[in-house]
Amino acid sequence: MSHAAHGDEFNVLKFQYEDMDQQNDSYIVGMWTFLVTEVMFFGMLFLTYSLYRANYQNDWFTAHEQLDWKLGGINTANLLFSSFLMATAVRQAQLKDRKGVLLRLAGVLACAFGFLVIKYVEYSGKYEHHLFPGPGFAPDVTHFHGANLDHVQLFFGLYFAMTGLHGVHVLVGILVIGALGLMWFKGKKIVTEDYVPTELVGLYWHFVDIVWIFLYPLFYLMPNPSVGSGGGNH
Amino acid sequence: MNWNLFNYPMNPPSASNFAAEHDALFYAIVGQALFFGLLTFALIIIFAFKYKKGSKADRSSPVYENARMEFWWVLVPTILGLATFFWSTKLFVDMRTPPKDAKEIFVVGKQWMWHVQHPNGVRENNTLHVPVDTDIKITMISQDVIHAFYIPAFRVQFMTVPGRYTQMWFRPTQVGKYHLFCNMYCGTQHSEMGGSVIVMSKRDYADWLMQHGQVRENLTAAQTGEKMFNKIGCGNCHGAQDLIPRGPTLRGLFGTTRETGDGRKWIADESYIRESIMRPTEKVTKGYGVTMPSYDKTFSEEDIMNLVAYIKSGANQSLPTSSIAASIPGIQARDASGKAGLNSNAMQFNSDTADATPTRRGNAPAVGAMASEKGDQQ
Amino acid sequence: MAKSPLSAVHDDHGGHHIHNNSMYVKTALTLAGFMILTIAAAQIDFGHMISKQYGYWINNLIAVLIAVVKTYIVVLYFMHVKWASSLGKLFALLGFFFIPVLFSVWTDFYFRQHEPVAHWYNNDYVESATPRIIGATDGAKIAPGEENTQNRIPKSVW
Amino acid sequence: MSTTVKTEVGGMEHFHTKPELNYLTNGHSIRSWLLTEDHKRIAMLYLISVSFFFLIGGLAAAGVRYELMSPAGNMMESETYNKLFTAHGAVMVFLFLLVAVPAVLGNFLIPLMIGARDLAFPRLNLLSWYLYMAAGTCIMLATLGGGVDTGWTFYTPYSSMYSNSNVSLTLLGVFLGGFSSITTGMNFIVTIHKMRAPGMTWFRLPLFIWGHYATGVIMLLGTPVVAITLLCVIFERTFQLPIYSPELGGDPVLFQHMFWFYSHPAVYIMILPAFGVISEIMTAFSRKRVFGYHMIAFSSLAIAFLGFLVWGHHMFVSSQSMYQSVIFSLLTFLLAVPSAIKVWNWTATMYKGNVVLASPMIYGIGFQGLFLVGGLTGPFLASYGNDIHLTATYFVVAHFHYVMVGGSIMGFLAGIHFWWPKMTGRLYNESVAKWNGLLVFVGFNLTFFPQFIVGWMGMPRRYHYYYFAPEFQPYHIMSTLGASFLGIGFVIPVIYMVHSLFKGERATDNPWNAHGLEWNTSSPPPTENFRYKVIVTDDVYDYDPVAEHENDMQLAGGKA
Repeated sequence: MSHAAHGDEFNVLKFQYEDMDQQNDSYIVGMWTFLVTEVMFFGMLFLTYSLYRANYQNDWFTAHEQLDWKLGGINTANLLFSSFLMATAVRQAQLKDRKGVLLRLAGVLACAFGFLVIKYVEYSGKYEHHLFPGPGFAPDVTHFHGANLDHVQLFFGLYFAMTGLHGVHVLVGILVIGALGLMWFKGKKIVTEDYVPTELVGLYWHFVDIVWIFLYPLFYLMPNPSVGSGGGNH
Repeated sequence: MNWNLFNYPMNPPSASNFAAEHDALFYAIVGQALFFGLLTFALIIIFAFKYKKGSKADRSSPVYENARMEFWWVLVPTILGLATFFWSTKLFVDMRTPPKDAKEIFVVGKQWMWHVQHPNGVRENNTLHVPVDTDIKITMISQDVIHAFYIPAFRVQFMTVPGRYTQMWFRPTQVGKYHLFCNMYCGTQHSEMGGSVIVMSKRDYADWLMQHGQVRENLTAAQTGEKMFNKIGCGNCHGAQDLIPRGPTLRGLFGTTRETGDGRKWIADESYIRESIMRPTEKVTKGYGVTMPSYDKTFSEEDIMNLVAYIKSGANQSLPTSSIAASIPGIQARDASGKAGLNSNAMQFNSDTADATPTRRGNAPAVGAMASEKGDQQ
Repeated sequence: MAKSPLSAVHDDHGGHHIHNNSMYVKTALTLAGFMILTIAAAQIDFGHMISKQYGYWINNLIAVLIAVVKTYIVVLYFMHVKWASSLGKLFALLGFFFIPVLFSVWTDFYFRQHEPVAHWYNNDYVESATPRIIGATDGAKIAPGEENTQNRIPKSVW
Repeated sequence: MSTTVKTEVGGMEHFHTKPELNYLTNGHSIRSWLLTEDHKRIAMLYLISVSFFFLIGGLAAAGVRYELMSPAGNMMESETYNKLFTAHGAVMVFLFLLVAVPAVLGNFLIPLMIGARDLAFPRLNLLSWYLYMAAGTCIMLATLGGGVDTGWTFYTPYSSMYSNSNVSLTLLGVFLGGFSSITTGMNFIVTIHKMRAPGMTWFRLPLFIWGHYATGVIMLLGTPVVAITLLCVIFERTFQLPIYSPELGGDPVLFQHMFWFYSHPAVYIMILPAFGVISEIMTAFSRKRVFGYHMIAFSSLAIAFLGFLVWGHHMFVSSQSMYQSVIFSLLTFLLAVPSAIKVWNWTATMYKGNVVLASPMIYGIGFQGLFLVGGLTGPFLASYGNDIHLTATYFVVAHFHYVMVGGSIMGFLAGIHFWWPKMTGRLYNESVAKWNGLLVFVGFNLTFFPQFIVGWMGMPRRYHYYYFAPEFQPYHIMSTLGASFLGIGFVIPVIYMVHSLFKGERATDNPWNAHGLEWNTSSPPPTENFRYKVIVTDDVYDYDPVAEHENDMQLAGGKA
């Protein structure tokens, strides 16, 4: 079990740990405990969402028609692909393939930026249509088929809160992945000697993907509660 | 030393039907707490000194784990806890289920006063007059932040929440004057949002309603509601019969089962009516279209309570042709003669609020609470 | 990448495998399949085939179930929980286990409608035919901190 | 005393501080303190900052108490009063109680007790202190720059739409403090799982560690919920993103659900570590293995888990569904059981022990007395029928002060007295400490017992004036009198503790003759905690009161 055989391990092993196994296990468990907090963090918002949506099903359906499910779908595919790239980047890190890792991390970053660009397009569209809640909330009434605009505002409140927080997580992800990529680029031992730091960033990024997996159908693909009308998307 | 300082009661007055049982429960738990508390603390002190280092106590065969003993430690508090739980829950369910024929009083909480409206339309601020030995149901709502309507002597308390009616009930048993508090922190003058509850004999209460009504205004809640009903022109769509296709009649509406277009059914209770005024698009009665505008932002909670009272009062009568006499004896007679009051200033209630506008002030304790309390001395 | 000599080698310590690329590709393809399934399922109105009133909940249920399955796949394969130690598995589960505890708040909102007290919780379930007349759309909303306490809800018009 | 096998380690010398240096003397620059990754130094940083915020919170409490002596208030306006009690609540809860025991004693002792060189993530630990200080700065800025008047519970819609005080800044502070709490919890959990010395099995862990493990779980699962909830209120205030707005159909009561989902378990963040401290002290000063080790350990976990299922008992009159209230009432009664187990197990620990009434033990017994009252007044509030009258009155105020001050702060004081020689290498004046323990106990009871009575009589909490109910006044006067004693009782330890730093006698490695890994290293410990490799071979708490007693008898006989 000992890693004493690796000569340069001391640079990577922190002084509080006995060996690399202990350190790596601690890192992985630590990351998961962090993700537990993230789950609860978003869980509260999903709870609020579910309560209000159950209450205002019809108004929210009308409000959700303002969202473009195609753009959301592109972003879903985008995040899925970046998640895949991240997973293979971890694999390349296990193989100590520096070039492979860098290539894939660059791909992940590109996807993340793409995600934010699409998000920006969506947000600015909402803003132009005065759909941002608050004093400037003045939507074109004809789009809402008589729905209660208060509830529409509530919908957009949660929409901006939840996708916004997710967006912040994507931003943090970009920073972290960028930092990781830089370390790989410079060939720092802390990342090249052991794949676990890359794995940790990967775990975070997959979690960001998971949040979107729920956000997408909940916000963009609502079924129509009204009788007899067709599917969820118009 | 001035022992008069301590010449104060150690428990609140008991003036409602709940007080006796509540106090019994309270003292039962006090008994449990005293028993276990004293026993345990005495043991701690006894052990601390008996087994003090160097004492000659017997220390042979010390015990480190004793499953049987610990089993009892788990079982006894569990059983006692469950017994207390069942008792308190029984009491609580009583407190939460108002009797059907209870007299309903409306309360609106706002920063920082209580508006009270009696069923015959008499209004008061920060005081609540109630007849003794009568079931009273309080239907409450808040106009701004969350408040709590708290009468310690009755052992009742419930929060008023904006956007939703809450209810509580009690039956006063002792004539007298008791504290009324707001018990949910609601802003700067939270501590002065309150006044008193005055429990009167039934006869005095009827008299008070008469006098008070003459001084203030002689419209019942339902009558004020009726006036508003006519003024807005609700009857244009909600006619006396289902002749006009725009809206169903409200005659005999209250308490019936309404069916919406999709086949779901609702009991037309206070909440249903309030919701229909505030958000008319939500539960459209079968056979009608969505034509009614929302009055969400146009009515104050008092207005809506009046409208609800009017529609409610027409449960067995025709609308909107007659004004409804209140159910309190002694008032009915006056109602007949006081019909002219229908034309009196309907802004009365709102002008009440104007003079209660909370203003920044110094330390002098002279806000609405005390002022109205003094004014309403029996 | 299968040409790499290490690709099939199992790392001894910590039980961390190096997996074939095909595993990741398969996982990604499965996820993509589920994504298309979600979008497709949202186009079809399952619910109203079954129940006229509450049928749309079936669509909701399907959407959430697919999301849960996708999460499960991501967690197991991309996040390597399938090969994690039992401790790792425990912590990976912990958050997801606690979500139902959090969601027990629902019981309150569900029970409220069965109260003798007037209720707040209702499904608003109507046909929206004509535009709603907007009496006072929040133009005059008071910013927090601007004006305190008074007249939050406009006074009666009379 | 052979709890460990000491093995000099070869090849690891470069980790070691020089023999004459300990963690306090290993670097004297400000930088070496502010950028330290040493858990012991971070604990000391926490100790200083926590004491500072305790002082601030205490001053606010003093203002509140003196103002309440007169029913019509003669010192300040209502607005000021509201800001003062909010400052007291927010500072005490978020900046003192939630961090005091875990971040000071937990940080210092967890690695020492399990035989590790540091916590698993030292840098995260430092970050947590900085987050905490940022939180403190925000809350202080908000408090001093105008104040907050929402009460520490920040109920919507008052906090989101009506209050025009510095709510957002305070909430930002609480939000940051939440992340400090989360990082601490993560650190504890990972450390306890992965960093135990060889031979330190789960059932050889001191109960202090069990308490902190349970605390960590709560921090991890609860804190994010309240963090995002409060963030939503910030959104609502600053960007007017409606989340709880009742005007738009949002539900303000949902905020209370989310707030108490964390804030009830948060009570256990405050009290579970104190339970751990008391378990250590009871066993060390009874010279006897704690009674029912497994029961206490598991009851900590049971409390942590059940604690998440009872939040609704704060909302019995908040118009939550009455069926839900019944469920919460039942669960709350069940939750009383594990707490009762602990108190009785501690009592039984003293039975046939060899009790040493040193100052930590005085505080420990004080803790037991106060926590008993706090715990036994819980059923009043758990039973719905009673709570409907008592909730939000001074009865509740007294109850949670008995639990939080009587429990958490007494536990904190007891722990500080117990481990002070280990932390600083100095001994404080023992007899002053003992008398002060008594003073705190008496002062505390004088302060808060009258509040039970006045609450039962119906005095609502957060009331500035009560001129309309003069019958409440004598109780408030008693309470204020007691608070003065209590205040003195909190100042005196600061004086003799600080005095001991300069003039105190040097402590030996194990001045209390207690068992446990932390007593096997030097006082103060070196930076790497142990100068040898730790291997645990013996059971936890292997005291032998009988043999010690016989030994004492022989010594006494020899003298005579």
